[in-house]
Amino acid sequence: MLRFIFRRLLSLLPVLFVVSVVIFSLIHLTPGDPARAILGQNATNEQVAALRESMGLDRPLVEQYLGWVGGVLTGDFGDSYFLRKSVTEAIGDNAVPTIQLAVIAIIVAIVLSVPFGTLAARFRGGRLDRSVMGFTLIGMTVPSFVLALALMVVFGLMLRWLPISGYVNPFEDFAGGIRTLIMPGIALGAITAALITRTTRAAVLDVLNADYIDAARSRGVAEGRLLFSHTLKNASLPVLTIIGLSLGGLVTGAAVTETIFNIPGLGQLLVTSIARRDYPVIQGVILFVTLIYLLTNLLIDLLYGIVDPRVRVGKA
Amino acid sequence: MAPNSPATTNTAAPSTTVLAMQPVAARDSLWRRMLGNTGLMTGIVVVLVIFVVSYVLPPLLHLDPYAVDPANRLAPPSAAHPFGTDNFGRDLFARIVSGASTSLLVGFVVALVSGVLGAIIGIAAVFNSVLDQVLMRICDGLMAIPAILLAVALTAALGPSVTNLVIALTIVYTPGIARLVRSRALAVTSETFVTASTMQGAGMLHLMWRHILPNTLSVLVVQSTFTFAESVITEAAMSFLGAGVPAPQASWGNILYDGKSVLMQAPQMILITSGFLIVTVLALNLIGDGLRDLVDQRSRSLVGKPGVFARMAAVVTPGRFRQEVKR
Amino acid sequence: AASGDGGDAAKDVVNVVTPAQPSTLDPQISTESIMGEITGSIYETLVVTDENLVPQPMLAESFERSDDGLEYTFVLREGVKFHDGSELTASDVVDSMNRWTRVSIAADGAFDGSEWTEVDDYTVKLTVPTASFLHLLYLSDIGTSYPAIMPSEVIEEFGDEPVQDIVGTGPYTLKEWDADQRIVIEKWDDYQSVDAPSSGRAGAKDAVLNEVVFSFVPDAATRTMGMQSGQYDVTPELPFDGLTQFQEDPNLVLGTYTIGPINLVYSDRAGGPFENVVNRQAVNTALDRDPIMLASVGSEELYDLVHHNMTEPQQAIWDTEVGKAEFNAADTAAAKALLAEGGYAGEPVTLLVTRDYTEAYNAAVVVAEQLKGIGVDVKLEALEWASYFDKYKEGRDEWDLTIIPQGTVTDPTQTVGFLPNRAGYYDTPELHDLLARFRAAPTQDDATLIFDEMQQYIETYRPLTRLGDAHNVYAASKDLELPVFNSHFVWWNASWK
Amino acid sequence: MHAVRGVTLELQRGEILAIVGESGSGKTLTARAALGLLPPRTRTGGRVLLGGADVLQAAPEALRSIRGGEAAMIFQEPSTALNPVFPIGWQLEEGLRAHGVTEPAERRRRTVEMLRAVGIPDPERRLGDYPHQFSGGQKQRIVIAMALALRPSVIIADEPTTALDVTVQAEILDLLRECRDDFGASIVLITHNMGVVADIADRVAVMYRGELVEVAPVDELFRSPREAYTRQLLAAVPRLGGGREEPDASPASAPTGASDSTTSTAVSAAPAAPAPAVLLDGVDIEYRSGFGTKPVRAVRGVSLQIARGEVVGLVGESGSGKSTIGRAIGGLETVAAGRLEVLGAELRGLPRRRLRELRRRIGFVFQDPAASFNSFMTIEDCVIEPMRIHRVPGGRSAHRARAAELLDAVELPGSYARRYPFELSGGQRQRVGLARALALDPELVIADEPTSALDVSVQARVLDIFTSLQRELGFAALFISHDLAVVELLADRVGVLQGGELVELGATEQVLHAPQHPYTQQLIAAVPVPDPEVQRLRRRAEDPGHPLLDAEAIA
Ligand SMILES: Nc1ncnc2c1ncn2[C@@H]1O[C@H](COP(=O)(O)OP(=O)(O)OP(=O)(O)O)[C@@H](O)[C@H]1O
Ligand SMILES: Nc1ncnc2c1ncn2[C@@H]1O[C@H](COP(=O)(O)OP(=O)(O)OP(=O)(O)O)[C@@H](O)[C@H]1O
Ligand SMILES: [Mg+2]
Ligand SMILES: [Mg+2]
Repeated sequence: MLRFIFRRLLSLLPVLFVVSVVIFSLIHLTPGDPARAILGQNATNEQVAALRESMGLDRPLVEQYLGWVGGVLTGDFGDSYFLRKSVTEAIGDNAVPTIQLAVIAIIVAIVLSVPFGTLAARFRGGRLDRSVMGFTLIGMTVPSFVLALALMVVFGLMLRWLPISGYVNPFEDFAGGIRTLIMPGIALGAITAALITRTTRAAVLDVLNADYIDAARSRGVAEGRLLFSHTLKNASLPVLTIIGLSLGGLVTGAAVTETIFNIPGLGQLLVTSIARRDYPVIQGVILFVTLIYLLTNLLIDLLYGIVDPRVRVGKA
Repeated sequence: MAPNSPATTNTAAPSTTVLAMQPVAARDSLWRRMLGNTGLMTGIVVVLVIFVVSYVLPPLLHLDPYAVDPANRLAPPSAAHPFGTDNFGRDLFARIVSGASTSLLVGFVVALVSGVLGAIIGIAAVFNSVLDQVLMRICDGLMAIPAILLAVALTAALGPSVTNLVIALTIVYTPGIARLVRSRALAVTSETFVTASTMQGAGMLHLMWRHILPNTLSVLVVQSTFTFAESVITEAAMSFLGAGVPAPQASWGNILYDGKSVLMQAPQMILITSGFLIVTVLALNLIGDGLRDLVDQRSRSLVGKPGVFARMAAVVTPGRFRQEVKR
Repeated sequence: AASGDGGDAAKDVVNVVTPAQPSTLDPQISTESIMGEITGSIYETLVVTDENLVPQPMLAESFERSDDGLEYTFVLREGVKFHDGSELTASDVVDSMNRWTRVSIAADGAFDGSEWTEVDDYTVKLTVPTASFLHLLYLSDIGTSYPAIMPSEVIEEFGDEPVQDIVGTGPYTLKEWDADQRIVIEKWDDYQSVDAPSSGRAGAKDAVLNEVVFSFVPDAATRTMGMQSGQYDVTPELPFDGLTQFQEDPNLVLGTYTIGPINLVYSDRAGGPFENVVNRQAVNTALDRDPIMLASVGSEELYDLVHHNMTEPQQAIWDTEVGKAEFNAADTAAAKALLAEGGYAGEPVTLLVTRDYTEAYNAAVVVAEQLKGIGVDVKLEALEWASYFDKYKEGRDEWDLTIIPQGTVTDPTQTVGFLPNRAGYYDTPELHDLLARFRAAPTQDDATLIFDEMQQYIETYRPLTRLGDAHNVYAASKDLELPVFNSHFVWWNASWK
Repeated sequence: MHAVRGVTLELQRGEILAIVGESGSGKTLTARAALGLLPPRTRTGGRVLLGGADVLQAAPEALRSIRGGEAAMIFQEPSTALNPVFPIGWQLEEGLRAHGVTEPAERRRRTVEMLRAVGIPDPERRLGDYPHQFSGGQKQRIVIAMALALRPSVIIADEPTTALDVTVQAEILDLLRECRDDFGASIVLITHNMGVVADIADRVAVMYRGELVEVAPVDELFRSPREAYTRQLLAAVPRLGGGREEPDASPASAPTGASDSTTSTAVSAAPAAPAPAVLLDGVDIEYRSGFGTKPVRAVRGVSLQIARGEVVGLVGESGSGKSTIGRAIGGLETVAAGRLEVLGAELRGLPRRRLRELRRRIGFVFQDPAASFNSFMTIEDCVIEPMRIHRVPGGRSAHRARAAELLDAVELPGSYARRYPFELSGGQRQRVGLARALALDPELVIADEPTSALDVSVQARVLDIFTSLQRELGFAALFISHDLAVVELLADRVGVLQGGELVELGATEQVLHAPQHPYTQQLIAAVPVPDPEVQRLRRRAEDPGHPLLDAEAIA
């Protein structure tokens, strides 16, 4: 077990290395110039060239890469061009709201979708199933920005219950923080919830007709327990996977929602950094996100073995 | 534990009286089973209609999705413009109808390609732990690369085109599907019937295709339809950045995106387009669910009445289907 | 608390919402208008304009121009303090102004060869190689890359790179900069006001508001809704369609101000169709500007059509009849004839545009349609800003037309058509000659005469076609007294009613 | 199509009613109907009264308390009746929890006791194990434990002892009897083992093609069966001591192996003969499961040789490693120590391609037929599958013809070809498994209890076919079975396995009639005789019952 985890953790290194190379090349492949972004559209070429030189952007790519990787290995991810702080700080600051948001969204999603997905599968074709499926259909197809705007109009403008945008850290001001996180949490959670609900339903349908369910029923196990404990565990591999993926996706995929609700999260940071070619931040954030993906997926892989004893990931 | 029916103790404990049971025989031919599956048929019909409409109507009605008329921008629905106009005064009906082909194309190709690739990767991964490690790490890495960056870089390298967009979106969606399929496949490979097939000397391909794939179909279908919807929407975000569908060309995603900034003035842009998208995705869902029912006879729960399609077919070809309809 | 509801308790805070933070607050370097909006009350300059656009002293107590126009003398006010507590002296001014001459775009050209020297602790002297009306104009203009005065220590520290220590002499100080979130400026209690009535940017600055909070909200819909809900009090830019939407809102006061011209720029790349001036003229003749501008800004109230190369508010100074008759011909038949004459044979034409500026993109869509109408095979290429700008600057061979919005400028030499290193690359000796003559015009009147000639140059060479001038909609809470001058809010004169 | 038609049955309190009948005659469906557990897509008519309440109409809540509480069912196929992702202890406790045993310690205690009662060794440790870690017979006993743990007043046992060796079977039958005697439970026992019927039943119901043809007290039925089908059934019962049909007809190539009658001597391969079909030499097999758990050594030092064309029977205690040996020969388990050669190839380190090629020549019948079919494939497809895999010439139509032929050989009507595995009865599925194993004319057949779910008449016919095919094709076979009579009928030699070790190996005659090892002797003594009177006498002669449920009874 420990050896497996250790091996997996070791295997993160080559992945991070490859990702860093890919990201570095991708970034430098894209047109656009941070120096020009800093100086604005009226800057002369000489000014831009001078700034590029002082930022080290005129050096050969390999040299720039090695310099960056060298820094990363010593824990120095460089400084942002625009944020007046180091990349580590920037990620640290922006990860907090993102993670809070992701956690809220994923909790909302799980709490809603796993039970509803399971019930929908159980009563397949029935009224409950159809309405749940209808909702998930909307959750899946309505773009998150539309949902976000609709929420804003209703709760921010018409009812005036919640602030339109902005972010307050709930650890500093709990009520205020929660108020700012509710709408983005719902907007983000909705699409995730739709996906998890559908996946749960599909996975539960796969096992619902198994004989062991009938057998457990014959022993008088209550339908609810039968569904939520017996069936669900058999169906949980895909469900766990989709939850893991969504969690990872929420960290980056939240960009649209974060932008709309103006939450200073990683997604927004990444998007704005890409727009203004803030190389160190882009690289740092992507490495961070890669790490998150790798770790959640490692966790999920471990959970597979716990949930389904027949599955042994990473063994021949 | 005492039996709780003391009164009847000595008479009958269980007494089976005149029991008759009729398992309903499966409908035989694939074609009949499809006809019997109303959801599947509805889905197919709807998708066909949308396809036909998007490819046939524009030339037929001489729809011009590009004709601008700024004086008439954001007009509500009227006789001249049944869906109203967009922020350039272009006819929304023409744009939605002709945008359908682009969106459907992008959505279908991405959903299909990433579905197929994801299924292959996910299933292949369960056969070999080294391969699994390599493939899954690659997927993890790919998942972290943001779609925007990929789009911008691809456009820079290859120029904007729908193909590049499809490539970028496929790269973005495949890893997730692969992981999901893998999770189901992992459980399936430990089933005895897979061992049984192995024991008959089945090769990897056979196992993948005949045993594991059908069993992962359910999650695959969910994920693919989701990918369809997502790529239709994401397509717009990418086009916004210059990757993908060239600017004035209509696509549902573009219309949604344009509609966002005039949500208050012209809600119909988002409402109508979303409506179309929902119907399409619904149809795809029906097809997906139906396909799943075709392979998985066991979970098919609805019996009895033949669907409308079976009845219609019975009317058209009376001899062949009468028997079934009666039953 | 900064992003509160506008607050009844603290009616001395104003919440401003804008799309993006400035990349730097260095007033001498940055060309972003939001920088000017924020730093305008932090930094001060030697001279500023009053409401009649006449230069008045600010940090200078008085100033004087020699008769030959080659020498300016500025006597500084005594006892003016920087936010860091140090006192303003001539050396600070000299260092600041010399740096400005080096790093600022605005000074480029007009201040070539000029030199600032310290006469005594409170007197500085500017010597210029040729007399020009431009000098005072630039010294008093506060918008982008303006001649703000900062302490010598700061300049020493940062040299020609963007400064990070924001230390000025104005009535507000930078209190907080939460990257990508907000910038807060705060009233500075030690401010030394001029003893003269307030007029334009000149005169007394008795700040009332305690704090101005600039929040950066990238999404337009969010900004609008934030304004509607009262979460924000002021926004310098509503989306264009906001005008019709909010005209009836009882809580908001709307206004417009010119943000600048939208130009269609031609690339004269070798082998391209627009290498030939006839084809450029053809396009110019073909365009029907009203629909273009209507699509661009969404409302007839938000654009004007100006036939010459300056924006509408400057009409008083720069008016010219040149080109007026031919302007906005919208004559497709003539255009087709011109195209035939120019030998355009239907080769594909790339119209480069960015979606990050809606007004440009929207105009481009209509322009493309109109060009198709005269038989030009236009392909629209819409890129995100950084890629767009890279291509616009470095990839001149990859596009034929581009539509680019421009901010308001102080004088014609700053407009795209007269920038030899920009846009269509019409870097001809004739242009240089014109520019040199223009810059050497000692007075405004002399310059106005040359402007006719310059305008004629545009008409003849057609490096660009002017589409129209866009106006921004700003909105403010109706409870707020908020003067606007020269497209900028005057924060020290703002107060809650 | 009617699966069950007009069945009327009554069960008295404290009575043991045996239902026998042809495979596929509707026994399981009838039993399931008693609890209202019908497969999807069935239509029912009639009534099922359980203690006065109609199960088919009952409200869900009432149904729930009936299920498990008043009536419990032991499912025919244990492998599919156990949830693979829960430890068996948890699953056992689930039933108790559902019926109001709230105290966790109490639940655990009863669980452990029940497991001990059904003879699972070391129950405390195995509570946390998952179903796949148990042998077929152990799973079956766990399922029995589950049903009995609830002390239901009606027990419906659907072939509860098919996977059990005779000694364990005897213990389970004792257990059932105890349930009746001590708690007054009524028992419906579905079985095809006439010995069991004779041993335990009070009354017998005979089903044929979905209809009840005869109900009679057990003595009467055995003495003077009324219906023709019943007579036929009784006549088909194989009896231990009946010997092989043609004892001397063993193929010439088969060495009688008389020298291997004891385990200690190592197998000495016949020098002149071609490589034996199977050669095990000091084989150890281990199961490893879970991170950091101790490996289970299921097979220890087994040496065994199967010559070409020879049928070796493997009998032994449930959980002694029979299936494990079978799986190892098929290359499904790796050998921890020793040498294992199959059809001349050393399995260890055999490249995948070669292994596949080898498997083409092996037919394998799995112990649990239900789990070994993909429920997405029709049974025709299942039978065709090996032909497809190995691209047997002739194309689809030839494959289908061959499948029809095979299905016919195992007594399945052609109309079943388009059915799905879950639409078959247990015995029918088992026959499909056999058909599939024979599809490619294998050189070696590993049959893991291939007839355990078949009634005697069908079994007789299937065995007939098996032997004639075997004679015709000359394949070697490892025949794992609990039914000593069947083994006697088929095998040239018999190996006896206990606790993972081969305790006896020799010619069938010798092992079954002159057993050397005490375990073998015990085994043979325990075989029930299909005659109620004889059984009663035998039982009386034995010790008067070792109350397995004693510990339980005190509680
Ligand atoms: N789900 C189903 N759908 C259709 N037919 C079924 C289904 N289940 C069982 N049958 C059919 O019903 C008949 C009775 O099945 P049942 O399982 O009761 O047989 P059985 O008497 O228990 O046989 P066995 O001894 O082989 O277990 C069989 O012919 C079988 O093919
Ligand atoms: N996957 C596994 N992990 C751990 N132990 C196992 C596993 N499979 C089987 N065993 C154990 O190995 C032993 C032998 O099992 P096997 O299936 O070979 O028994 P068997 O002789 O076929 O018994 P039966 O007659 O009951 O089918 C049993 O004690 C069982 O508990
Ligand atoms: Mg049965
Ligand atoms: Mg076994």
